[in-house]
Amino acid sequence: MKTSIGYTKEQMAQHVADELQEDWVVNVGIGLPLTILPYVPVDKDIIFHSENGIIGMGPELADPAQGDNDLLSAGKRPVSLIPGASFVNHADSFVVVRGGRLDATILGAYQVAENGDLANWKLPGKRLGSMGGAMDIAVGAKRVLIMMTHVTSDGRPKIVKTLSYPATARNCVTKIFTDRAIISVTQRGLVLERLAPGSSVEDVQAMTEPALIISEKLKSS
Amino acid sequence: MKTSIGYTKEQMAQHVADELQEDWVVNVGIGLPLTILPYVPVDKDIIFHSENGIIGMGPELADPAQGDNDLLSAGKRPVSLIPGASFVNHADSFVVVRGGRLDATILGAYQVAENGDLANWKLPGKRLGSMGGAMDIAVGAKRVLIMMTHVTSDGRPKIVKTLSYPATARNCVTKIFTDRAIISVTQRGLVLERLAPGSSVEDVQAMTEPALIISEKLKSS
Amino acid sequence: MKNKRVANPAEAVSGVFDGATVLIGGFGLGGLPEALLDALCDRKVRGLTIVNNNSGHGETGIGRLIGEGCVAKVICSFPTSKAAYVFKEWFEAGKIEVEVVPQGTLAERIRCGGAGLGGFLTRTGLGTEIAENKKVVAVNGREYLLEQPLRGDFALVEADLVDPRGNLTYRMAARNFNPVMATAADQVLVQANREVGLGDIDPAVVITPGLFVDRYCIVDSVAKTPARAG
Amino acid sequence: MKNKRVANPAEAVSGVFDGATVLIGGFGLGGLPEALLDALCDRKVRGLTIVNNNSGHGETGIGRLIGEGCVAKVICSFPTSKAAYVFKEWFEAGKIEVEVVPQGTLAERIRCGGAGLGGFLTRTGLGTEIAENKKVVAVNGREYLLEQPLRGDFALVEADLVDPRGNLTYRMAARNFNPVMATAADQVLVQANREVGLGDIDPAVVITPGLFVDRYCIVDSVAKTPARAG
Repeated sequence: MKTSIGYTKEQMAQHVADELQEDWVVNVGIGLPLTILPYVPVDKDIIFHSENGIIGMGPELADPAQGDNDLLSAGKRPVSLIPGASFVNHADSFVVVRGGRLDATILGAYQVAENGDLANWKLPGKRLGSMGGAMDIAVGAKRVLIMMTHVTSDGRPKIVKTLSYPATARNCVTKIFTDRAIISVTQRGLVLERLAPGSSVEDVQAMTEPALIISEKLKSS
Repeated sequence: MKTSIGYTKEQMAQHVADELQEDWVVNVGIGLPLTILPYVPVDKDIIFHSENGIIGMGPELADPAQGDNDLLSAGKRPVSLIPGASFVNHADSFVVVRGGRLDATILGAYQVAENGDLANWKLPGKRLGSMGGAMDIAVGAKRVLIMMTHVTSDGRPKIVKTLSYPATARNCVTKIFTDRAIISVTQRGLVLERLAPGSSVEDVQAMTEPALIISEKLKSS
Repeated sequence: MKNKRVANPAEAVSGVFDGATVLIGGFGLGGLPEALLDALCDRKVRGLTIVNNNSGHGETGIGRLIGEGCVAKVICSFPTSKAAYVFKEWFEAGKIEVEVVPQGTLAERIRCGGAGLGGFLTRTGLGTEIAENKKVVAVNGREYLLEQPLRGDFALVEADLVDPRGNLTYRMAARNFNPVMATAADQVLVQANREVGLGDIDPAVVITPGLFVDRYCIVDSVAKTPARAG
Repeated sequence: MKNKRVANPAEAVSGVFDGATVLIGGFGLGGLPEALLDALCDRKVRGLTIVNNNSGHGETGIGRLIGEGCVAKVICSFPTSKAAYVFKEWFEAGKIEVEVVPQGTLAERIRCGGAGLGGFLTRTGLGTEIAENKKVVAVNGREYLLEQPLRGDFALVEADLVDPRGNLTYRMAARNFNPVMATAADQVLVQANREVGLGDIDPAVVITPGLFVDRYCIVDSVAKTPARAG
């Protein structure tokens, strides 16, 4: 397996950012998902939701020292507001989440199963894990977009037939963005939509446990 | 039964008003209960709660024509606000109610049973009744004070062994204020606390279905 | 940014279809979106299930909606007020159904619908006819009624201020059911007293975030007729 | 009018007893009532169950409370942040318990406790280890987890403005869990940035009505240290 080929982090971020549509309400998970923010054009009006009750969260501050503890993202970093932002309490923030008002969320993952099951909060065998808002968000968002490396650091598939990691939520994932491919989760199964440069269908299938359906519109780029 | 003896409406209102303590949060039902308001001294700071989300409701306007539809009591009459009032939405208004934040409510009644069951929303055999907020308030308030005539217009007891009218809530009534007596609902049974002028224990017992326990501190006045 | 502003109440309610469930804000006349209700009457929709605390006041608003034959069912907590004589007439003629729900349970069922929850447990209504045909669940030795969420295809809301994102504030006790209903419908249609610019509402003062709002029109209702008893 | 103002954080928390359940507002450092937490540490209470989204940040606030041995159990959604190293040490030493709750369920359980409800049904956590030992209830053919209310003996709240009735506003996202927790405890103890006169807060702008508040002290936290990562 060649690790030098595939999408760069920047390309992955760009793909996810391109997926987001004008006027969507979007929750972005901490970690890798946060890297998409610079790739969302400023004139594309997207309402970012933060679990702690910010609706219309703007970019992180360039200088965190100028930050204010009363205006932090879910990742506890100082952020700004867009014009027309608002604050709600934590219970109401999850009214937005579970009530179906999130058009999309972007989350990281340890594993995604063929049926859309997601594992992203706890390592197997560990006594402790932190789901934060991920379980609610995975259940509530209209589209759950996953951003992760295609395989683990020791080369094992993260897209699996059945989760071996503790589940975050069942049947929730819409689309998976990795460094090697973009894959949709459908009723028919996993559909390979796009291949990273230098990847073949065979390469990607080899690093993916379930059988992939090849999209008729498969892009390689 | 002599109907000329007993408490006047004004005296009943005064008794109930005297029951309310400084700093209590109180919900006053529509109808007879509303008559107590003029008997609450203006310097006794009581927070009146209205189901439609007013906390700190002030007196009704003397001239309803000066009223504003956006500031109505639960009885749909124009009211004022006390300094330091606030508005909440309807769901949050009932967080106050069911959450145990009402120190007292004053409600009218068709019947009260020996065990504190209350009937005040629907006549027997009728297809329709309106409970409004009464079921929630009867369940949620710390003290449910009932204000009613002691007997029906045709002379039958309204304080009964078992409700024959549709129930509003079970085991909820704290104290009953009638034109003939003041009666507490206790674990031991109904305790006669006070007799109206011209009433004897025997008179009141005769117009009350369950056996009354006579308070050691029984007042006659 | 999506343009949520429409020209008038007629355009705001133009998508309401026959048989829809419509949540209607307001408590009596306070916060009642009367202009939207009038526009709905004008559309001559049929078979609506409407949700409001009351069942109409005189021949305006919900009274008019019922009187013109638009409503199949009313879900409310107080159907029997004197002012609801239009409802009463239709009910007694067997031409309209009613579901009577305790007021706190009504508000909470709507919140529950908006919050994407499957139900809640309450002691309100236990041991009364409200409990008929409902599941009783015991938790830690105490019994509760299981109440189910209530959502609308549409919510009609009266707000005070609105900005271009649809952020809303409410005027005094006109708030009541409005913000709760605004979370619990597929399409949230607003009549607001006044429009302000983007950023003109302090983010801490917004009651309904714009993401809940689909369409709004401006109808200044502040200069209302004085309250009538009822 | 009851005087709810006390001289300082020490007096505000003077009633907190060993073994109490304490709801603590805040999300990370935003809206965290640090002065009240410090006063609690100074009282050397023991055996607390604390409820907060996180399990502490460094050796201040909740980290200090844990480090000084005041806490028997933490209920939170995010115990494993890097900054929660004090908790981690105590947990690994077997000296503290933890209950991990999904964040939305945590907020809703507290609201449910405040609202006097017996529980609610949610799909969050279905099919995960969070569902272990919980009742699954089917409504209209869909399954939900039954989650139970969560209340505190005390709630520690950080507010922005307070008036003599205890009416509260919150500063930006410092709101978070604070107003929800303020509904769900037997005693609600507040540190506010600033006190204003009776009537100085517009009734439409109050977030927590004063009837929920038992004691408040003034601690200006606006000039906070800048946010730290973690």
